[in-house]
Amino acid sequence: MEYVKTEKEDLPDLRVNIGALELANPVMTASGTFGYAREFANLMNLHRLGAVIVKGISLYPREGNPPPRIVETACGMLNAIGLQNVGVDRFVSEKMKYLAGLSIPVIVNILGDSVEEYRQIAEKLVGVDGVAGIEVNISCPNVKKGGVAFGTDAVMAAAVTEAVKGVADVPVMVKLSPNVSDVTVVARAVEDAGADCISLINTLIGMGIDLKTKRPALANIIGGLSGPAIKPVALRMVYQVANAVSIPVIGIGGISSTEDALEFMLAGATAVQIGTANFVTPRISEEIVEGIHKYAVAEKLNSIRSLIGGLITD
Amino acid sequence: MEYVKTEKEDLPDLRVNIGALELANPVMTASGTFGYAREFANLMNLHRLGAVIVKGISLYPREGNPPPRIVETACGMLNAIGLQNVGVDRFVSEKMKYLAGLSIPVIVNILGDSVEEYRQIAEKLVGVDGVAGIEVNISCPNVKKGGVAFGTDAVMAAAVTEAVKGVADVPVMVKLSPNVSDVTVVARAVEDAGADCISLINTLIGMGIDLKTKRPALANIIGGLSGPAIKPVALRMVYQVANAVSIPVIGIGGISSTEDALEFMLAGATAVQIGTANFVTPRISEEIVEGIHKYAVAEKLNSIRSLIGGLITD
Amino acid sequence: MPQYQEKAIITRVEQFSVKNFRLTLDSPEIASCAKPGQFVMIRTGVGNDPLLRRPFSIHQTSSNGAIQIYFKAVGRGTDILAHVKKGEALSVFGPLGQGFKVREDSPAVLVGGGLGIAPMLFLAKAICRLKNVCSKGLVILGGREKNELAPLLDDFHEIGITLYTATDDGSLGHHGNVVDVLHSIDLPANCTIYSCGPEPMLAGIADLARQNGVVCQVSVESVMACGMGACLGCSKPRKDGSYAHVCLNGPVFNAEELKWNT
Amino acid sequence: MPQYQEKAIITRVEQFSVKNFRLTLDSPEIASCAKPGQFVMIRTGVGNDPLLRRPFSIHQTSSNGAIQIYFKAVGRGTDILAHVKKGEALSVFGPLGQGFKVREDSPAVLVGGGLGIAPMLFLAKAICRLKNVCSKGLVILGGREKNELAPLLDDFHEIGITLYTATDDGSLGHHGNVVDVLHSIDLPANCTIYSCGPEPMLAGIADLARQNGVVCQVSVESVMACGMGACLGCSKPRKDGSYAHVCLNGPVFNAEELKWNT
Ligand SMILES: Cc1cc2nc3c(=O)[nH]c(=O)nc-3n(C[C@H](O)[C@H](O)[C@H](O)COP(=O)(O)OP(=O)(O)OC[C@H]3O[C@@H](n4cnc5c(N)ncnc54)[C@H](O)[C@@H]3O)c2cc1C
Ligand SMILES: Cc1cc2nc3c(=O)[nH]c(=O)nc-3n(C[C@H](O)[C@H](O)[C@H](O)COP(=O)(O)OP(=O)(O)OC[C@H]3O[C@@H](n4cnc5c(N)ncnc54)[C@H](O)[C@@H]3O)c2cc1C
Ligand SMILES: Cc1cc2nc3c(=O)[nH]c(=O)nc-3n(C[C@H](O)[C@H](O)[C@H](O)COP(=O)(O)O)c2cc1C
Ligand SMILES: Cc1cc2nc3c(=O)[nH]c(=O)nc-3n(C[C@H](O)[C@H](O)[C@H](O)COP(=O)(O)O)c2cc1C
Ligand code: FES
Ligand code: FES
Repeated sequence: MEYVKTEKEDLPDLRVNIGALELANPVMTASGTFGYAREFANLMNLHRLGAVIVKGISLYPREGNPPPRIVETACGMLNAIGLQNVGVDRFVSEKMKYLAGLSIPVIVNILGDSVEEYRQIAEKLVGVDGVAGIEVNISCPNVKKGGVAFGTDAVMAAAVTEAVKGVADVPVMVKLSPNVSDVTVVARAVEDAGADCISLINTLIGMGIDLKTKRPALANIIGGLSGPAIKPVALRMVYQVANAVSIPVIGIGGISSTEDALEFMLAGATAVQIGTANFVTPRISEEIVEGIHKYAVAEKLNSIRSLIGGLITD
Repeated sequence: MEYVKTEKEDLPDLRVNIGALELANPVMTASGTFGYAREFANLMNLHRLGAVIVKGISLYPREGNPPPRIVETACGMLNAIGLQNVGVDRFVSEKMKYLAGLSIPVIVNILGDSVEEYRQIAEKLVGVDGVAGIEVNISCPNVKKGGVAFGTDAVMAAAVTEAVKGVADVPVMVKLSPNVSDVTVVARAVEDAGADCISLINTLIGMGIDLKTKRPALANIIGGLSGPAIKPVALRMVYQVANAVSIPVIGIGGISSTEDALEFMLAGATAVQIGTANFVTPRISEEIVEGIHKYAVAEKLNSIRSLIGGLITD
Repeated sequence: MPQYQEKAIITRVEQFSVKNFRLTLDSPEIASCAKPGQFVMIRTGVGNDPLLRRPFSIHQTSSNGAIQIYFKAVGRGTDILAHVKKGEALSVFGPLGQGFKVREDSPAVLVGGGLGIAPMLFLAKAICRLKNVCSKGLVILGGREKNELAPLLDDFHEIGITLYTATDDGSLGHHGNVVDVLHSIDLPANCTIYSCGPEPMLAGIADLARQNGVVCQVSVESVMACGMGACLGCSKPRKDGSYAHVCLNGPVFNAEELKWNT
Repeated sequence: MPQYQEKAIITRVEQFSVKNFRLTLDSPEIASCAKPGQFVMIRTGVGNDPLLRRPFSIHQTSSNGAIQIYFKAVGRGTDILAHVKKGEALSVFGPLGQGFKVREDSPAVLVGGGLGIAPMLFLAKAICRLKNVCSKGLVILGGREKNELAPLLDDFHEIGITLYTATDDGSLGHHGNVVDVLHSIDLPANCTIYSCGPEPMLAGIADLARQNGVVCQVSVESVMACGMGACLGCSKPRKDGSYAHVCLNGPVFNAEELKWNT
């Protein structure tokens, strides 16, 4: 598969590399917040994105949680979608055709209930046209079995990484949970287990209550907190992990503007993912690509890569 | 020392008990956000508060961190005050006189660099007129030595609790860090070590970056995130801990309104602490006392205690 | 299905009661392709709080590029909208969702309760371009009290469709709710009911439709984050146990498809 | 020291340039006890974002219970303030901090640069109630260009104190900054300099004062969360290595007390 790439001669050069994968620019869309990309096709030029990461896929189809699944919070939202998805087989047969037609890398976010399930899903993605990478979600807080345990346990996280790496024919990105005492421990464990890059953060575990009904605001009681509210936590963790590992780090968490994206790059992120902001401003991901381009021009950067980890801390 | 208490006959009864300490109502002010109370004396009637918790006190005076110490974030703020305080000796000689004159319980928040330091501070508070309780801060993220390690390590947390309990002549509240994989593990450890009650959450560790200068927004690089942004995380942890221990739990985190306070009580909190909201609306703590009173009247509650843990989750 | 993210200038603000408002927005792209029953997502604030857009039915469109929403201030977002002024701009995203499927040759019975009136004007206008559907058709509007309905009646009268009203306090039309009115009248033969309003009302209408063997389309609500199928947050249980998504498969559904809590 | 949390109605909005505004607020309690150099903390938004109040010097008070602030739109909070309208209410908290300590029998030299002009009007008025201090005194105001100063000059002229102006672009008064002006004039004997403005300017003035052996009071800025000594966030290094708190020990300090980065 060939992507439309920025030529070396095009300045500023916005290309970044995550493992063996080269992106035309550092802006991706976060899993679960961009559907299967097609939903956004008549709102923006999808081809301008660095990459698209699709909604989490499991081995078997899942109906997801009963409503209410989302609730707004101060500068953020809680979700407990419960990984509603069509399962890997139907994903490959129904959704990949359109995605493969896009001239940008498509990364498939996967989630299993066991190490073996992760391996099986990854296996089913081998050789599938259009799959440019796999993002291993070991951090989804909404699924009772599995999800959390893998993300908060360095040994399990490493085991999942190894299993997926063992079969995958594309770069493997492992997505970390922020609900841990020391995120660098898990980061180092997945790096040692062979991850090509690390993305973080997934949502913080939170809860909402409806005072009027005296009931939880989400049917699932707890859910994942995302949006601008969590940006400071995400920025801190990206900074810590970028200083702890030598594989590329992808920053996620509350990014809603070009400035936010650039801050994550200064903290050490090679690229970023836009999540909740896609709901607020459907065109935001493309706008951030444009914004980064403008910034690079204004700052006379030859390559946006010169920003990565450029935070001055003396 | 005698406090002005609500009489049993006064309905609705807003009294709550945290350990041996009875509060006239469930509203306290959080450490570090209410100075030494005197700062608020000409803004509100301090005597209407359930209790006052003063700024963290260490064994020796601390100058705190260089500026900038605070930065605003989406619906929240980061602080890295660095525990600036006069030290326990001067606290007792200079600040306690005024505080002892208040007709409400004064709880002293303490922080040490070692188990032994915590013990020494607690010892210096023994018999001091006006000290109604001690809150052990094992969770301050802004002090390089100590702080974090105690709060994220159940064994150390228990050791600190035991040391303080060993000398204190007043109820001991242990304040937990949210920056852990499983807050119930630490909660159970401090309960087993003899804590009279548990308060949570302290701030989430976060970071801000100034894109213009390419420098961290805080001189200390990382700081503590507080305010409405963190409320969903706080509510979840209070719910988890209240279901894991049998000592009273005090809810803290982003509480800015009567509704917020009541939600924490439904989640299982016996009382609450108001933090960052004191900066935004200096009179807020008294307003929340009034709001809870009104709610109890409107809902015809005989006692506000009937709300504690009343969340319906069937 | 085109969708637009427009900065729409507010050209008119009408306040009908303490809490009920109608806004006219200059939104030519959305106006040009919107269909009755579709909705828009509107940003209510400037900062990040409230964060999410709020969904509103398209109340009516005009050929000069305007759209209207008719709303009630019930919380933080709508309170902010209740304070906007003529000349200010709002970020509007739409048109979204599946609107009503107008069945030709079937007399239309439109039932709007409370804010469920909002999409009915747009629908009534579209329907009355089809003679059969309109001449035997009728509209029933219900509200708590007179003020909620009265300011809208002229717009419906203009269309020339038979109009019934009902208010909870009896201050206008039938003293009671729209379901009572539906029960009290003879439904046109082979009619189709198009309805929007609170869930208990829709459940009642769905029930009545089933008993009368007529088709019933309902426009339902749900909390929404994206309004366009990206978040999967707006799930609604179907009769068959699976979940529909209100923003994508709805907001208008065949009443038979959904599970009703009755 | 009384402090009040008031809902203040905006009675006048003046726009002096694209970014510079002056608001008049009906705030009788604060007006009744404010002193020159003190400040207020104002909530700029309705939701939780922006969360914190913003500090503004009291520009002047009036006997009918009004206070004024003079500000520049530089970010999120001040941008919102730049859009408020007459008749709306703002939550104002103050008066806060230690103001200028007017030294009787010492001619006053007031120096305001940029938004540092804001507190100088209030101070000039207070000072000119003392004959000696005023008659030999003078005011120097500096800005980027004419529009930043011109609209304020009448207010200063009224007071009857000698006035110098300087602009970076030379469009009004001296072509250069206020420190140049200070250097170019003969300071009145035994005078006291009262100044407010950007740090480099204050550092320059502090330096000049030291060289001339005159007392210099400076009003400095800092990020603030509470404005009243509760958060300890507004620390400023003192010469002796300890930290002062701008909201409590300042914003006005004796220049000698602070550490200057020069
Ligand atoms: C497809 C669709 C079309 C709609 N059309 C209209 C319309 O034309 N006119 C109109 O006035 N309203 C309409 N609504 C409802 C409207 O979106 C909500 O009233 C609004 O989102 C409330 O926002 P808020 O910030 O004021 O309330 P919040 O502060 O968010 O909540 C206040 C109260 O309103 C309830 N609420 C919040 N969101 C919704 C929702 N989506 N549906 C129902 N209740 C909710 C909450 O449970 C809470 O009790 C529609 C909703 C949907 C899903
Ligand atoms: C005691 C005191 C008195 C003041 N008096 C006035 C006055 O009379 N008129 C006036 O226009 N301004 C005054 N200021 C500055 C004013 O408070 C800031 O301009 C305002 O807080 C910026 O808010 P914002 O939300 O618009 O900017 P933000 O979006 O918060 O920040 C935008 C930019 O402004 C800078 N900034 C933010 N806060 C401050 C601050 N407190 N001081 C300096 N720079 C800041 C930021 O670093 C950033 O570069 C005063 C500040 C203090 C501490
Ligand atoms: C509605 C919703 C659904 C999500 N689904 C997934 C998912 O399927 N897999 C995954 O790894 N992360 C999922 N996430 C997490 C996001 O990809 C992202 O990590 C998180 O929201 C933080 O980024 P943000 O603050 O920019 O939204 C989801 C987030 C939201 C809000
Ligand atoms: C400026 C500031 C200083 C604080 N200092 C302390 C402290 O000294 N000791 C402590 O235990 N917690 C301290 N905290 C944490 C608060 O007590 C509280 O746990 C936290 O802010 C969350 O509550 P909130 O969101 O209501 O502010 C401080 C918080 C802030 C914002
Ligand atoms: S609201 Fe997001 S999928 Fe329907
Ligand atoms: S701003 Fe809080 S102490 Fe000064």
